[in-house]
Parts: sequence; structure tokens; C-alpha cells
Amino acid sequence: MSRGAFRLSWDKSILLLLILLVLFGGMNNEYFATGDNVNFILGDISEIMLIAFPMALLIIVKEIDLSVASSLTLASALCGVTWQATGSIWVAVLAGIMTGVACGLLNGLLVTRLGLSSLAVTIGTLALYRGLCYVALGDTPIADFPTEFTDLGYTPIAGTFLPWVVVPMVVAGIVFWYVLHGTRFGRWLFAIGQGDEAAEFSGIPVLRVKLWLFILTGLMCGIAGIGYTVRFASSSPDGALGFELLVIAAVLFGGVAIAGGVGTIWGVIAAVLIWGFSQSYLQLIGWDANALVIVSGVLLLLSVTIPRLLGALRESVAQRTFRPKGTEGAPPPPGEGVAEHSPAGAGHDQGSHRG
Amino acid sequence: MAQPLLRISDASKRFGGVQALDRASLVVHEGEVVGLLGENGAGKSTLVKTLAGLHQLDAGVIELDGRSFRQGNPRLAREQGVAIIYQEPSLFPDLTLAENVFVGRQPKSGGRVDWSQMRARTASLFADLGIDLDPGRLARGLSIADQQMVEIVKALSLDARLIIMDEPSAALTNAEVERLLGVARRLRDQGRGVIYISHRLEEVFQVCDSVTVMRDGATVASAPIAEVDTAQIVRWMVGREITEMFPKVPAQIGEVILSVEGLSSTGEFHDISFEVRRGEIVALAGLVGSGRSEVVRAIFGIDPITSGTITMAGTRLSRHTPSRAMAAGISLVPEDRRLQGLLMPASIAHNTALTVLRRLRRAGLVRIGAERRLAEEWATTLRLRYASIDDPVERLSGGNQQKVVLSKWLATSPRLLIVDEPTRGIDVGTKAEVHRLLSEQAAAGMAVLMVSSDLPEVLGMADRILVMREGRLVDEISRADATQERVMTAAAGAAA
Amino acid sequence: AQAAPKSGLKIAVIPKAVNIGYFKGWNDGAQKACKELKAAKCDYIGPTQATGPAQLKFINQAIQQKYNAIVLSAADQNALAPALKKAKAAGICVVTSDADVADTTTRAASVLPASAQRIGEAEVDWIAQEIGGKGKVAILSAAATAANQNAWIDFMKAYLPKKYPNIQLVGVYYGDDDATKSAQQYNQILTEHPDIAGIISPTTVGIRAAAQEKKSKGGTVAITGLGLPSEMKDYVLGGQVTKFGLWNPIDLGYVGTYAAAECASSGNKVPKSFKAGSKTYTQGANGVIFLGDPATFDKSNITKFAAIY
Amino acid sequence: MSGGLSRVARLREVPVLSALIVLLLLTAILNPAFRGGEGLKAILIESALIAFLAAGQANLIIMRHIDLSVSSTAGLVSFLIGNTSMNNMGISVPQSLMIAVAVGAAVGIVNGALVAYLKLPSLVVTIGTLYLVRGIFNYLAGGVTVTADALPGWVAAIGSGSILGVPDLFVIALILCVLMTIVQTSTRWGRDLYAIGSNPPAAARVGIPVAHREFAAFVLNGIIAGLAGMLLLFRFSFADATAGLGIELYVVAACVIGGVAIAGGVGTAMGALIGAVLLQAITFALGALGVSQFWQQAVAGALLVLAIAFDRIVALRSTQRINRLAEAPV
Ligand SMILES: Nc1ncnc2c1ncn2[C@@H]1O[C@H](COP(=O)(O)OP(=O)(O)OP(=O)(O)O)[C@@H](O)[C@H]1O
Ligand SMILES: Nc1ncnc2c1ncn2[C@@H]1O[C@H](COP(=O)(O)OP(=O)(O)OP(=O)(O)O)[C@@H](O)[C@H]1O
Ligand SMILES: [Mg+2]
Ligand SMILES: [Mg+2]
Repeated sequence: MSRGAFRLSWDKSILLLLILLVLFGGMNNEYFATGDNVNFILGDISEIMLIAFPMALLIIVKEIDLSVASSLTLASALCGVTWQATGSIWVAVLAGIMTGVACGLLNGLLVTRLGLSSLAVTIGTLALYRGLCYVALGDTPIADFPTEFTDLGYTPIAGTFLPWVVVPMVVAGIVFWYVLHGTRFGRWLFAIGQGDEAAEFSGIPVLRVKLWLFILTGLMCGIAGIGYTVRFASSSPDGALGFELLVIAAVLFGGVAIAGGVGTIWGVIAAVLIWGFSQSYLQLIGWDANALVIVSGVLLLLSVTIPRLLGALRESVAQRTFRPKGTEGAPPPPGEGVAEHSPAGAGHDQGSHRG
Repeated sequence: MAQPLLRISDASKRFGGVQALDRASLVVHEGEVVGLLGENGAGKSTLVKTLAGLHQLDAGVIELDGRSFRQGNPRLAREQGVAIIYQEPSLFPDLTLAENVFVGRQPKSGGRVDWSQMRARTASLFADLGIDLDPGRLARGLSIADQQMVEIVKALSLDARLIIMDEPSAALTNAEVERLLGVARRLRDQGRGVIYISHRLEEVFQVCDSVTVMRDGATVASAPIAEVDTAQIVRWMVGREITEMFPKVPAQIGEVILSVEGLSSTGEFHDISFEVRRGEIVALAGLVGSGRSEVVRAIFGIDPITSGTITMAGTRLSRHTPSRAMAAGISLVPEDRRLQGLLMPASIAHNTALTVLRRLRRAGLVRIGAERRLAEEWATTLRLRYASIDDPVERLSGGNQQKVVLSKWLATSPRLLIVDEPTRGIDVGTKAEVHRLLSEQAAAGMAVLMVSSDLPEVLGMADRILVMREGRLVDEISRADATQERVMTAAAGAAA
Repeated sequence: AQAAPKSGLKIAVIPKAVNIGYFKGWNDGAQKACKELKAAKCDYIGPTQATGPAQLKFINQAIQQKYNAIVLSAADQNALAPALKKAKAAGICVVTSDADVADTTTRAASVLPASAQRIGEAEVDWIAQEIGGKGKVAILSAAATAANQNAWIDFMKAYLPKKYPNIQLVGVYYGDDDATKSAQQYNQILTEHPDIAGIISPTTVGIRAAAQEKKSKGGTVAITGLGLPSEMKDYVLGGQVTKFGLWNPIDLGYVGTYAAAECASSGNKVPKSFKAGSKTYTQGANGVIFLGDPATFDKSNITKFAAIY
Repeated sequence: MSGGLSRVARLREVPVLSALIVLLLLTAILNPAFRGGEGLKAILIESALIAFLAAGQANLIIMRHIDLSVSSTAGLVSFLIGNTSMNNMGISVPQSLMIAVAVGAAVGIVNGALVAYLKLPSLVVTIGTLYLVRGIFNYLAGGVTVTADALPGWVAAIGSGSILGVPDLFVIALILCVLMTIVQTSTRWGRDLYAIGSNPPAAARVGIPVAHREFAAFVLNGIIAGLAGMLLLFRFSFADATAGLGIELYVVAACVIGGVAIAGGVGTAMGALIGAVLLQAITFALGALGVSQFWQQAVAGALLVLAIAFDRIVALRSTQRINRLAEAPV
């Protein structure tokens, strides 16, 4: 028999949760579902979203990048410094993005060429890049950007309530979704996460793929760094502090397994949106900042606990229901090709596997 | 007859949708080696894992020494006198060999772990089995054969009443297998019970006192060894006759496909030169550690080489990587299927299609339907036992996993198929199928390079045999001249 | 000429961070003003981390919930500009209190303790007095980007060579307003300059950390700067610190809230001069209202003030 | 500590220790002010807290786990003890210990239960409890600050005391690390941790109660984090809502530098302690060498990366050498 046309996996559940949240919030708080507030929320989550995409890919291949907040800030810093030096905002934006790419490249080279653990390396570069921000900016943040540039941070796209940062977010969302779930490269990523040696033996250039992922992460940090500069109309060396754990938390909340090999882009999108909308809603109904921090923690814990408990439940039901022997399960509906957030995927070890 | 050491009756166990054990039974007496046989996926490992405390039966009775056996905990199983050598070696790479042997029950003195006593006891166990390894070295980097030997020592050190060996010989070559059989006999003579699982029937006849055959999770027959022959066992196992073990199809041997010249890799192998032709099956024989796997890994571009050339169909391969090797038409079925061959948590479909995704794309997107169809076709061709094509391969039995690795590489339609121990852990029925498949592929014009430690397989399948010893090519034997003695002599050197 | 503030206003009181002791006092002042003004509500909302981006959420909250006015201690002088522009466009009066923003057009007025020059020079005078006008001095500041501190430090640097040529400034150290980091920086100063005579710490976290380190390790280095009397009492009585100063955060919050209410009641402009409680305050250049010189604390008055803030 | 493994363990720590010594010597040569021993003392004081926490963290990293919630736990404990003392005009040592152990164990039990028995990934769980505990902590603390005058005398006494010239705080951390190293290298419980980290499924097969070990190590680490909260209070005689913020990554960094590899199965608490000292020594040495404030963090970061790379290379070399020696004919 068919296994049911629709299997409620974690990433789909939170998509549902997101819709419920928006409906519920809109009905219960007059300020919540206004265009203006949505504009703000989308701007507020934009950096997390932009970096969560490549971070999801990195975690799928069992790597991680803790230096993203520092890379973002360094990109913003170099954007500012270049703006002051050249007076051309285009050159400055390019310099910022290239800085991000350079940060990612260094991480990638250290991890793939020297075979170091990415968790350890990026704790190191986290400090390094942050230090370079201070070297670049000293004690004076740069804030004399042209107003046309910084106005992009709060004027909506003409005729809508959407902020301009929605553009890179949507583009990135589509590109990442396409690459991860549709292409051969995406399959490679899952393969590397599920067994990197076997992937190597299958002709996948594992190290090169990982290097590209780190560079991609750097690129997205660079873009997010520009967004950050715009939204806060300044480059400051102490921006985005503690942001890395937020990004990772969002990615994991979105159903990407820290043990690698499992994850979806829509799960990540839903997770980041839920985080943004729920924080806004709770704030609007009067919860204080401490409560919001607690909610972040609880959400994260639930994101791993619920699928595990559901998985256990499903297993025990499967044990009891009789399934005739030799019956081959009918193929699930098309479009189900991606690995789901299964209990097996959320394995308990986060270190790299080896033989 | 005296009360048996072990009596299992009506054992049933279900994994999700798979009935792994279906009222199976097994009896082992003191001083007896019982051969437990059956096709891949018949339930042998599941049955013995229950004895090891890893699984708990859904139904059934286990009696050890007339007392009810307490299931479900490895420590408990050990305390009740059961030791097991698992099908897949599982050592701790960061611990020393001595600690690997005694892990979880390290000898203590004064409340602290007594390292020197542990080393000494391991050294004496090693000496007992003629193992030439330092108990103080780390397990990391040990060859599969050596890992298997440490596993054996680990089980022996337990001083158990019932010792289970789940395909212990799969990774070993003849000399080590001999030693292993010696150990089994000695255990029997000491009055212990031994369960010996193997797909190599000749070993079973050498060492076992009786055989029990399983099929589809049930016990189909049990008999003293003297009352059965190979044909009978095979009939019980697969439910039909197997007419020919090595169905070699005569093939037209054509032009040179692979040509290797002066291939060297420091510390691994030296000055290897040979050719493989279209339609030809060339076997690479030798003892464990002779460097055969290294050579084929280098040809596939996994390991770097220090000098020499690799030429495929007249084109010299440079800056060699696995993807370039694949582009040149080379496929490699690696020796360690769990680590190198398969993505264990991924589905059968994903594993099968991984090597041919390029072909399955439309507009840059992988077609999921085509992927699944491809996998199903290969599953049918190789008679894979599976529930759903979307099931993770980790749920398959060892032999069925090996079939998935084979389909994954045959799907690439390679010009040169390299297989490293292709039938390790595969049951007789499937083995014959694999042989037939290799032979057919060769007949259809594929060149095959086969690394194998299974001498009958080498002799039965190869058109030409290359023998390696200590990283060098020492002999080349044509099919007509090949005998067991000649291969062994070349492999072991003058000393043998 | 001044209209009485209308009652029933909704005012958001946003500190740099809700869990810094200093802002408790600041908020006390704001709440006192609110009661006097009969405001509908004065909500003390703010982040747990003192950064501009974290404050942004709360400015947005005030905009969404249509507060009439915001009293803000800006954690970042630049990063809030876009948000404040938005608030202005939404018709909300923003008055900065305690810490101002760089772009003064984005807020209606600012209530500050004293001019940066006065504060910087006063601290230099305190240390010079204690070390006898000569020797090595270091500054233990908050974050390298802290706008207030940087402004004061600039004036200190200009004033020192002019007034006290025998005092040598050996460096500025940044403790990031973090107890751990500040203590570490104190030790760093002493390691690098064992002959250091004095340390100026123009931040409550820094001066307290320095005093605590001196108390636990002993030593003769003179410490002064800006600190909360309640946090410093022990060290003044214990002799680690002779004299330090601070304005009254309660007053800052109090006057800031009055200014915000005035603004919201009189067409989004803070009147040139207005009354808060019994005193009248007048705007200076750029809409800045100074409360006056910082108060100084020593053995004679610390116990009294420690009970207040 | 005889036998092969402790030989390897010691070898893993040699490179870090030599890097530390070279760094200290170099600094002392270049800056005379550093020679007085005050610099060394300052380094030891600053590294004590990180080293103390690293002792518990090492157990987890050895098992391929991680606990990022320690900073929140330590902060909460330091505040609770301080606040209790402030409200009750003082607090006794046993009372403080009780708070530390109770809070630490509570957090440890939550982490441990979720990781060990529900088999949830520890990184996710402990980022979750990091936020959760920090949120509760901030909620309780609000804007309250606990100052030195509200604390009993023994707090300051331990914080500023020293034994034979070595700061008390460091002595406490050292004792814990030595004890933990003995547990790790010479008890079955400790050896089980290495087996689990080296090959988790195999550990279950040889009958090691993997979940119980994981649970116990998390609870132990929670308790150590709780006790670290006391150290935090000793150190600063002060507590507010920011106590301990952000130190979790330093703890992990100390372990990694000290040879406790993220991939599991290797390293000891002593190594982590040396790593913690090296981490602080880098910062102090840069200052003493006159590196500008703005460059210091960048250079420290670069050195951190170098240390990680260096340790990795040396570790590879020594493993290879040992195996070569072992394979040589006897
Ligand atoms: N943990 C598990 N989860 C799900 N199914 C399992 C599990 N272990 C075994 N099975 C299934 O149970 C059946 C019996 O497997 P088992 O490993 O016992 O076979 P086997 O006789 O040892 O085969 P082989 O000779 O290939 O090793 C197979 O169909 C296998 O897929
Ligand atoms: N995957 C591996 N990783 C690291 N070292 C390996 C690996 N495989 C083999 N080796 C090492 O290379 C040596 C040569 O073993 P190799 O497997 O090449 O021999 P072989 O002749 O192919 O024997 P086998 O029958 O085991 O395949 C072994 O002693 C082992 O130490
Ligand atoms: Mg089996
Ligand atoms: Mg081999």
C-alpha cells in the first residue's frame, strides 16, 4: 500500500506553523499584519535569511561556519573604507562583497587544504575577521554614506510595502532551492553529508565542493554585509555580534540535521520567517526582550524534540500495524526526491565521521 | 543426547515492514561448531545479534545452558557467556589495540586502569594467534584483515562459552583463514560452542560439525555435516539448483583498453605494468596487504601516484581524479562497501543513480522518475531483496548492499570495470549471478580487472592472473596454466 | 508661552539595554515624570544587548504601536538613523536622553549631562589632583565605538598636554562595557606599564572592574572616572578610589521624558525652554539640553548617594 | 600514567605546551616589564575560569558532543549567589555550593536527557538551553547589579588570594583539570568516553552504556558550569545580567587548541588547561609587545588559527611516528 500521499515532515510542519502564526497573529493584534510591520520584519530577518541559505548547505555537507557574523561585519567595514577612499558607492559595494568572498575563501582553504575541523577553524577566523574590522575602522564608525544608498534601507519598493532587501532574498531563495533540490550539485551535497568517503569514491570532488560552499557562504556574508550597511546607514566594527548562533539556530530549526545529509531550503525559509514573525508578534503583545530570548531557545529545543518523538511514535505504530510481506511500497508521489528530516538523520554526533 | 548449550525456538523479529526472523530455530551443543548458512538477508546476522544483546526478539525462546537467556543488552550477553565477532569490524581508531581488546572491562589495579597488564595480556593473545602487531599502536589505519584479527582476539579474550563468528573470513586470505579455522577447532576441543556463519562452503565443510540453513527468516534444515553435500546445502539455501558457480562465457578478446606502465607509489607499490583488454577478465591476486587495493585505487584516481602512466584506450590520463577516471570509462567497486561503496542513510534509488546523474538530467534538473526506474531495473537484474526503492541501504543485508554497489557502477556502462573483492559477503546464489554478470559484461566487450582473495573465484573467472607480493607484480599466469599452487606460491614468495 | 503638556500620552522609554543597573535609575526618573504628566503609559522596553541593531526592534515596536513619543538612550550613534527617520515620518517625537545620535535632524531634542568637553576635562582634573600632576596615565574605556566615550576622550587628549604637560597618556584600552574584558584590560595595563600612576575610566563598568581588581590585588594606581555611587561605595570606603563623578541618571530620564511629552504636545517640536518639575530647561545649539556639571563623590557623600542610584 | 595511550595523550599536549613556553619566553625577552611574574600571574588568573569550564567540556568533546550552554549556566549561578547574599546580608559556602550544584545539575540534566536519551544533537540542544537559561537569567536579574559590598568576605578572599604565589583561582582550575585527567586516562568510566567518541556504534556493541555515560558527562559538565559561576563571582565580586556572556566559544577554543579534537576520541583536561593558558598568554603577550589595541584581536585570531593548524600537523606526525615505531620489527 501507499505510504500516504502526504507525510508530515518537520520542514512541512513548520511551513504550516508559519501560516497559522501569521493568521493567528493577524487576527489577534491590530499592529501585526500591517504592511509596515511586515516590511520591518522582512528587513530585520534579511541578513539571517541570506546567510542561512549557504549555512544550510554547509551543514548538509557536515561543515559549519561560525565566522559569518565577523565576515559580514568585515564586508561592511571594507565597504565603508572603500567608500571613503574612492567616493564611488559601486566600487564600495563591490569591495564589500569581495571581502566576504575572501573571508569564505580563507575558511575554505584552511578546512579543505589543511584538513582542519571547520568548527575549530571558524572559531579562529571569527576572532581574526572581527579583529580586522577594528584594524580597518579603528574607533570611528563610518556613517557618511550617500542618502540614496542608505534610504534603500527603509523606503519600500515603489508601489508595495516590501523592503528592497526582499529582492536579494527572493533571488537567493530561488537559486538555492533550485540548486539544492533540483540539480546534480545538490545531490552531491546530500551525498557528501551522508558519506564523504563514498562520495569521493563516486567521483564527487568532495574537497572542491566544500571549498566552493565556503566561498559561497563568504559571498552571501558579503551581500548581507552590504544590506546591513544600508539598513543601519553605517559601518561599525561591532556589528552583528552573536549573530552566528542565531543563523545556525535558524537553520537547525528549519530541519537541517547537524549530523549532515538532511535538509530543505523551504524548511530554512519557514524557520527564519517563523523566528521573525513570532518575535515581532510577541513583542507587539507586550512580551519583554528576555521572554523573546527564552522563546528562541524553546523553539530550537522543540524543533529537534518534536520530530524525534513523532518518529518514535511512527515507528511503534509501524511495528504494530501488519504489513504483508514482500509487498513493495508503491513509489511515493513525484517531487518527493529530497531527504526528509528523519530521526535517523538527526543523529546525535556532530563530529566528523571516520573509519 | 546431552542438554544443548543453546536452544533457540520460534524466534521472530520484525523491522518495520521486514520480517527478518520468522519462527527460526537453532541448536548448538557443547564442543560443536555449527555452520549457520543462508542467502543474503536470510536473517543469520539478526539471529546472532539477538544473542549478542543488540536486538530483542518479538517472540520466541532462547535457552542457554537450560536457562532462559536474558536479551537486549550487550553487557548482559557477555556476562552470560556469549562472545561475537561481527560481520563488520568495529574497532576504536583512537584507542590502542590492547585497549580495543579490553574496552569496557580494562584490567584494574588499585582502582585505576592497569595499562601494562592490559598490554601484556593482549601481547600474549596476539602471540597465541601468531598476530604480528604491537598492542600499543592505535587502531587507526589498520587494514581490514588486521582489524578482523583484532576482533577475533577481542572475542577470544572474553573466555566465552558460546562464540559466534559472523562471516569472519570475508576479509581474510587463505593463510589467515587457516589460522581462524584452527582457532575454531581449538575452541570446540575445549568444549565450547561455536556458531560459524560463512558464504564459503568449503570452509564450512572443513570446520563445522553440523549445519543449519535459514531462508526468509525461518530455519529450513539442520543436519550433521557428514549427511550433506554442497548441492544439498545450496538447494536448501536458494530453493533451486545452481548449475554452475563460475559461468564463464567465452569472449572475444580485443584491443587494449587499460595500459599501466611503471606505476609506483612510495611505500605502497612499485613499478607495476600491465594491460587489460576488451572482453578480458584479469584477476589481481595476492595476500592481504600486498597492495592490490592501492593499485586499483590509484588507477581510479583516488590515491596519488609518484610515477608511471595510466593509459585508457590510447589516451594517457593526467591530473588523475575519480571524476576524470569515470569520464575515461573506468568504474571501481571498492572493497569497503559501507564506507566507500555506499551512502548508508540514502535510498537505494539515490545510491544507484549517484554515478549517472548527468545522464538523468533534463534542463539541469535531475529527473526523479527516471532515477527510480533506473534503480528498479538494476534491482531486478541483480535480484535485489528490498522492500521499497526509497528505503535507505543501511536496512539491507550485507550481500544486498553489495548488489547496490554493483548496480551503481554497472549503470555507468564502463569500458573498464574494476572490482575489488566483488563477492565478499555474498551468498552462493548471488555470487553465481555476479559471476555470470561479470562474464556477460566481458563478453559484451567490457574489460574487467578483478581484485579477489577468493582463489576458486580467481581461477574460475580470470582469463589472466596477475599476482602481487609486497607491492610488486611477481607473476603473470594465463588461464590455462593457472593452478591453486602456482598462485599461492607466487603470492607468498619463496618462503611458501 | 509654554502650553501644558497634554495628558494621556503613550511614551516609549528605550534604554541601551534593559539589564544595565545605570538604566534602572534612568527609567526611575522617566517613570516619575510620567506619573506627574499623567501619561497613559510609559513603557520601558529595550534589548538585552546594548547595540543599535538590537534597539531597532524596539523603535519599530513603538512605531507600529503608534506611541506618541520615544525617550531613547542611543546605543549606536549612526545605526539608528534610518529607524529614527521612519519614526519621525510616522509623527513620533524622539528625544534622546543620556546618549545622543550623530544625525541631530533625526530627533527633536537631546538631554545630556554636560558638554563632552566639560566631562572630559573634569575627569582629567580629578586624576591630576590625585597623582600630583605627573606620571603615566591610561584610559580604560567602554567599546571602541562608544560615541560618548570617544568624544570625552578626544577632549581629554587635547586638554592633557595643555594643562598637565608632566602627565603622559600611555594609551586607551577598551573593556567593551563587559566586566570580564574590563578586568582583563586593567591587568593588561598594569602588565604593560608597571609604573602606571593613574587610570581614568569614563564608564561605570570599567571603573568598577578596575576598582575591584585593585581591591583584590592591591596596588597604588589611582583610579577615577565615571561610576555609579551604589556600585562604587565599597571601593571608596575601602580606599581603592578616592574620588569619581557622575551626573544623576534619574534626572536624565526625568528631563528627557518631560522634553518628549512637551514635544508630543506642541506639534512635534520641543519648545526652546520648558519646565520639568520645579526647574526650567533651555535648549542650546542643535537642540541639546545640558543638565550641568557631573557631581563628584568621595568618602564624605558616597553613602548618601549610594542609597539613591 | 604508563602505557601506550597516555604516551600518545602526552604527545598531543607537547606542541601546545612548547608553544606556550616559547611565547612566554619571547615576551619576557622583548619586554622587561613582563619578567616580574606579575604578567604570568595575570595570565593564570584570566585563564582559570576558561580552564575550569574546559575540564568538563573536554569530556563532552571527547565523546563528539559539545555544550554551549555553560556560559549561561555560570552567569546565572554567579548572579543567584550574589543576589541571595544581597538579600540576606551574606551567604555561606555550603549555601553557595548548593545553589551552584543545583542549578548546574538542573541544566545538565536537561541537556543530558535530551542528548543521551532522546538522541538529539548536542549542538542544537545546547544552543537552545544557552538561550533558554540566558533568558531566564536576564528575566531574574533585570537591571539588578550585585556589588562587592553585598558579598561575604570569603568571596573576595578566594578571588584575590594565592597559594605559593599561584592565584587561588588557577589552583582550583588546576586541581579540577588534574583530577579530570586522571579520571579520563585511568578509570573505566573515562576510557568509555574515548571509546564512545572514537566509534559510537561500536561502543554500544561492546556493551558500554553509551546513553548513561553521555548523560553523566552532561550532568557533570552542568555542575562544573555551576561551580564556574562561583569562580566568576570570586573573580569579579560583582554580578549582573551580562555575567559570563559569550565565554562558551573560548572554552571550546581552549579545548581545541589543547588537543581535544572536535572529531572526538582524543585529548585530556590537562591539554585543555594548557590551551586556555595559551589563549590568554597570546592576548597578554601582544599587549606587552606593544601591538596596537586595534591590531591585537586580529593578531590573536590569526595566532589562534595557526595554533589549530599547527596542532593538527603535529598530531598527524606523531600518530604516524608511533604507528611506524609500532610496526617496526621488535
Ligand atoms: N536494523 C535493521 N532495520 C531494518 N531491517 C533490518 C535491520 N537489520 C536487518 N534488517 C533486515 O532483516 C533481514 C535479515 O537481515 P540479516 O542481516 O539478518 O541477513 P543475513 O542473513 O545476515 O544476510 P547476509 O548474508 O547478507 O549478511 C534483511 O532483509 C534486512 O534488510
Ligand atoms: N582504506 C584504507 N585506508 C587506509 N589504509 C588502508 C586502506 N586500505 C588499505 N590500507 C593499508 O594499505 C595496506 C595494503 O592493503 P591493501 O588493502 O592494499 O591490500 P590488498 O592486497 O588489496 O589486500 P585486501 O585483500 O585486504 O584488499 C594495508 O596494510 C593497510 O594498512
Ligand atoms: Mg549478515
Ligand atoms: Mg584490498
